[in-house]
Amino acid sequence: MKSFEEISKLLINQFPSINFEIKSDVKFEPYIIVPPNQIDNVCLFLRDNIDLQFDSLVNLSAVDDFNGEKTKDEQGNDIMKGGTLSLYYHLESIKYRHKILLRVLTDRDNPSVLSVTSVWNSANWHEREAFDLFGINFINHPDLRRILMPYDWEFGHPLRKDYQNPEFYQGMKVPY
Amino acid sequence: MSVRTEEMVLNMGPQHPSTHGVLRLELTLEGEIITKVVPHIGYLHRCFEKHCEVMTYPQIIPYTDRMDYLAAMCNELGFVIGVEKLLAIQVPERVEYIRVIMAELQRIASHLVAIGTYGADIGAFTPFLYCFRDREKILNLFEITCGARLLYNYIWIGGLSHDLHPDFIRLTKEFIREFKPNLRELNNLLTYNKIFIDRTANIGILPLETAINYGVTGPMLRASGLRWDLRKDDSYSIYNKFDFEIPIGEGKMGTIGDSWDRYFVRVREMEESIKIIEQAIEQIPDGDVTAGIPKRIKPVVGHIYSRVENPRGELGYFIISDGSATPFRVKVRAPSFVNLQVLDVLCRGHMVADVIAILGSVDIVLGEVDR
Amino acid sequence: MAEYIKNIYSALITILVGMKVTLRHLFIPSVTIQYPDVKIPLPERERNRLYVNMDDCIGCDQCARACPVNCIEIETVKALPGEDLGKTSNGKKKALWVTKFTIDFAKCCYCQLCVFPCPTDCIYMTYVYEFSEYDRNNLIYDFATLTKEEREEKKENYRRFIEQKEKSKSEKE
Amino acid sequence: MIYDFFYNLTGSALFSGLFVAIMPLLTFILPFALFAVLLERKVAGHIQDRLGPMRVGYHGLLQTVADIIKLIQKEDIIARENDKLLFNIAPVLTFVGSYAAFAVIPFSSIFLGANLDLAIFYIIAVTGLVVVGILMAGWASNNKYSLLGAMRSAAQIVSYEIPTIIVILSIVMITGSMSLMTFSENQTQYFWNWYIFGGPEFNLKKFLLIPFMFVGLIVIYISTLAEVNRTPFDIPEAESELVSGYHTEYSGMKFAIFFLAEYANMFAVSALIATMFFGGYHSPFGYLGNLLNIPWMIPVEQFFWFISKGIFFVFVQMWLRWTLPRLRVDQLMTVSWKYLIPISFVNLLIVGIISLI
Repeated sequence: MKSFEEISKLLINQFPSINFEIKSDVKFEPYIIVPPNQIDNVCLFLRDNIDLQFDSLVNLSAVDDFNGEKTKDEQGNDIMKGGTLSLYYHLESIKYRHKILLRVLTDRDNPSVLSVTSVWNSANWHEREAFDLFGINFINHPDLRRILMPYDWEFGHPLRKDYQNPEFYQGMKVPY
Repeated sequence: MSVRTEEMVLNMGPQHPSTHGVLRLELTLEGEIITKVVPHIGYLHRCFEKHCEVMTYPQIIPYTDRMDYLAAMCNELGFVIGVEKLLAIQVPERVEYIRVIMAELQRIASHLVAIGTYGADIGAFTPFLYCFRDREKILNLFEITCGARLLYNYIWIGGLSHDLHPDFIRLTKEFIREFKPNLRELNNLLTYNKIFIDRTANIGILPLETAINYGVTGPMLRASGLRWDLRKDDSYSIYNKFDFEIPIGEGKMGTIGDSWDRYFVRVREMEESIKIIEQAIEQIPDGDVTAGIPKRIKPVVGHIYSRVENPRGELGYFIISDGSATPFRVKVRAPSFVNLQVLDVLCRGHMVADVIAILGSVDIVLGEVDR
Repeated sequence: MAEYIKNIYSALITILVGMKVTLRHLFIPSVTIQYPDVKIPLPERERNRLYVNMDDCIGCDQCARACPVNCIEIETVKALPGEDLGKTSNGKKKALWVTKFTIDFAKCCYCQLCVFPCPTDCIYMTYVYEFSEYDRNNLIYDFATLTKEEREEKKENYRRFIEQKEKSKSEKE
Repeated sequence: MIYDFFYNLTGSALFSGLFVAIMPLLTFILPFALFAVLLERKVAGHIQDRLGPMRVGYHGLLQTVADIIKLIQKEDIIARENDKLLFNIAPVLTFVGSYAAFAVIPFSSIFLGANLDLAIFYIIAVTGLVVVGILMAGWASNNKYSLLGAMRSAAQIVSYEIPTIIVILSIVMITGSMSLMTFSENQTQYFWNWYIFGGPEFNLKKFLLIPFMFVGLIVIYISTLAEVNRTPFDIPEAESELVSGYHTEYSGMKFAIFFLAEYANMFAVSALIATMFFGGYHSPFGYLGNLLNIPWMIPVEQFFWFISKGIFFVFVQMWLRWTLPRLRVDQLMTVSWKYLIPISFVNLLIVGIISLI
C-alpha cells in the first residue's frame, strides 16, 4: 500500500528525462500530469513494476477544459480557439489496493495521445468513447471509430463545450 | 482434408428477443462455431453527460436513475455520495441505514431480473415468472416509501425525499420470510437442473488475468475467483457495520469463471443481501431524514471519483465542479459498458446458442452501456 | 462408465425435482389480478399525474425552475396597484396574474422535484395514471383559470400602466 | 370396422374409404387441437402462478376459437423470393404426416380406421413425412434463420427416430405382431395385464420384464418428445436464437396448419405410447358396461379411457415444457446417439432374451 508521494518519487527517478508535474495541493485527489507522448511507457512501467502493479485501469475520462480564448463565428455562437483537453487516468492495484490519478493535457485543436490499449484492454472502449465525444485521436489504437454516436456523424464531437447541434441528420430533424 | 467452410456473418439484434435491450452483435460464424463477435452499441445513447453540464445537482438525480434502470437506487447512491464528499457534509445515521437497506433491496431486485432473464434465454420460461413475482414485492416496498416503482429519485444530496413508511419494516420482514423458501425452490428448479448445467458449465470461461486486464468488475470478476467487492474493499457508507461474506466462483459445476459460476455468484449474493437487510432493520436508529438537505448546493472547485458496488459491477462518478450550481463535467464509469468488452473473448469457439447463454450471464443493461 | 451412469442419474433426478416444483405450483392460487375489472389500491405517496390548485398558486415559478425537463411553463402579469387578487388558503397575498400555466405530461418524468419547493403546496401528485392520449399535444395541460380575453386584457392594461408611468416620469424630468 | 360398416351401407368403396379418412379429422383432431391449445395455455398459466387466458368466454374457454378466427382472417403473406410451390406444400405435408397416423390408432374396439397388420410399421413410415415438410418449409422461406432451423430439426427428428423404432421393436417382439389392435387386445382388462407390468400371462417372464419395460417407456417418451419438437428439444422454434425457426415466414392459415400439425402429432405420439404400454383403450379396473350388462356401453367407456390416457401424456409433455430449459444442438445429438440408442439396444437385447424363456 503506497502513498501518493512514494509513487510519484518512484516515477520521477524511473523517468528522469520526463518532467512530471506533481499536483498534490488540489482538492480531494492529487494527480500527476504526464506528457501525451510518454503516457504508454509510464503506464507500462506502472503496471509491470513489482511493488506498484497497477493492473487495472478503473476509469479514463476526457474533459474539455475550455480554457482557450472565445471568439464569435459568423452565426454568432462562440467558437473556442486554443485551450486544452485533458484525460484523467484512474489506476488501481488490486494486489496492494493503492490508487493513482494521472492527467494528460493535449491542445484542443488537434488533440492526439498515445493509446494505452496495449497496456490495459479495458482502455479500448474508453478511448473510443473519448474519440467519439471529444475528438481525441489515439495513436496506434486497434480500431478507432465512433462508439456511441452513429458511425457517419460528421457534425463534430458532441461533448465539447462549443458543440452546435446540426439542423438535420439524414433527413431527420435533430432538435426534437 | 479440412472441410472449407465459408464464413457467414450473422447479425443478432438490435431488436433481438434476447439481447437485453438494443444491442447489435455481429457474429462471424464458421458453420455453427463463432470466430469473432463485434458488439455495436449506441442505440440507446441519451447523452447523460451532456445533460449534467446544464442541470443543477439535485436535478441530475432523476437522470442517474435512467442509466441502469434496473438498479436506480444504487445509481443515485453513487452520485449522491460523490456530491456529499464534494460538499464535505455528514449525513445523519438513520439516512445511512435506510440507504443501505434500499441499495440491498435494489440489488436483490436487479439480480432477480438477471437470473430470470438468464433462465428465459436458456429456454426455461417458468423461473422468469417466479423471479418477477418475488421482484414485485420489492417494488411494492419501494412504492409505499417513495411513490415510484422503477425510477425513484429517492436518495437526495444530504438525506432522503421521504422517511420510511410506517409499516415498511413489517412488510420487509414479511418479504424476507417469503423469499427464503422461494430462493431454495428456484435453486431446485433451475440452478441444479442437469440441462441448465450442461448449457452453462464450461461455457464462456473468463480467466482471472483477462478479467482484471479488461477492467471487469462485479459478479463477473468474483465468479473468476477474486474476492473483490467495493462494499468491503473500498467501504463507503456504513457497510463496515454489517458482517456478510463475498461469494466467489468455485467452479463447482465446471471450471472457475464459467457462465454457471457467474449465475451462481448472483444467487448467493442475494442471500448475503438478505443478511445485510436483516441486520440493518434491527439496528436502524431514529432521526429526521430531510433535515440535512442543503437549500442551495454550490460545491467548492475540485474533482472527486466516487464509486459504489452496483449489482453489475463498480459504478463510478468522476465529478468535476467549478464552484457553480451545475457540475463542470460528470463522467460515469458504467460497469456494463466495461463488462461488455469481454464478450468477444468469451464467445470465441462457442456456438450461436452459447452466445445467448454467455450474454445472459454477463448481464448487461443497455441504458448503462450507452448512457 | 461411472461418469456415464452418473450423468443419466443426475439428469433424471434433477428433472424430477424440477417437475415436483412446477407440479406444486399448479395448485398454488395465482398471484395475478384481472386488471381492468380489479385494480390494486395505490399507496398514498403514489406519484402519478400532477394537479395544480390554481387559486393557491402565486405564480412564483419555483416549480418551473426545479423541473429537470422544463416541462412547466408559467407566464405572469404584475397586478396593477389598485387590483385585489384575493388571498391563498394560507393567507399569502397574491400579486401576480397567472396568464399561462401549462404542464407537458409527455415530457414530465414524474420525479416530484416540483412538489417540494412550492411555498403554498398548490402543486401535488394525484392517483390518476390512466391518461394516455392518441395525440401528443393533448398531453399539454393548461391549468390557468383566466379566459383568453381576460389574458389579453390583463396584458393590455399592464402595458398601458407602464406607458403611463414612463410618460409621468419623462414629464417629471 | 368402420370401413365395412360404411361399405355395406353405401356400397361404393370410394365413398366409404373417403369417409373413413375424414372421420378421425372431423370427430377428433379438430376438437382435440382446439382443446389442447387452451389446455397448454391454462397449464402454463397455473404452473407460473398466473391464470392463463380468462377474457374470451367463461374462463377463456373460447380462446382457441378466437385464435383460429384471427388466423383465418389474417393475410397469407407469400414473399416474392419464396419458392411458391414448396412454400404452399410444406404445411400440408407436415399436417398429413401426423394426421395419417390416426388411421391405424384404435380408439376403442369398434372405432378403428383400418385394422392393418403392419400398423406400427405404417406409423413410423408416415411420420417420416413430417421431416420432408419441415425441410421444405425451411428451404422455401428463403431466409437464413429458417434454413438453419429446418436443418437442425431435420437432423433432430431423424436421429430420434432410431431409439423410437428400437423400443417399438422390443414391444413387437413380446406381442409377436405389429398390429396395434392385437397390442390392445393382449393387454386385457386389468392394469396388471398391461405391458408396462410385463404383459398378460402370469409367469416369471412377466416379472423379469417390468424393469425393462420402464426403461423402454422412458427412452421412447424422451425420443418422441424430440420428434414432436417439444421442450427440452424445441430447438427449431428456439425463440432466443433463431427467431422461431422454420415457420418464421408463415402467417395466417398456413401458420395455423403448422400449429395444428404440432398438436395432432403430440396426441398421435401419446396415443401410441398409451397403446403400447398402458393397454390402449382398456380400462384399468374393468368395465361398468359389464356390471350393468349394457353391451353398447363398453366401446364408449373404452373411447373415454383411451382419450384420458392420451390427454394425460399430452399433459406431461406440456408439464415438461414449462419446467425444463432447452438443449443445444450438439447436446441433443449426444443425448440421442450416446445415451438413448445404446440404452435402447441393450434393452432390446435383454427383452429378447427374456422373451425366449
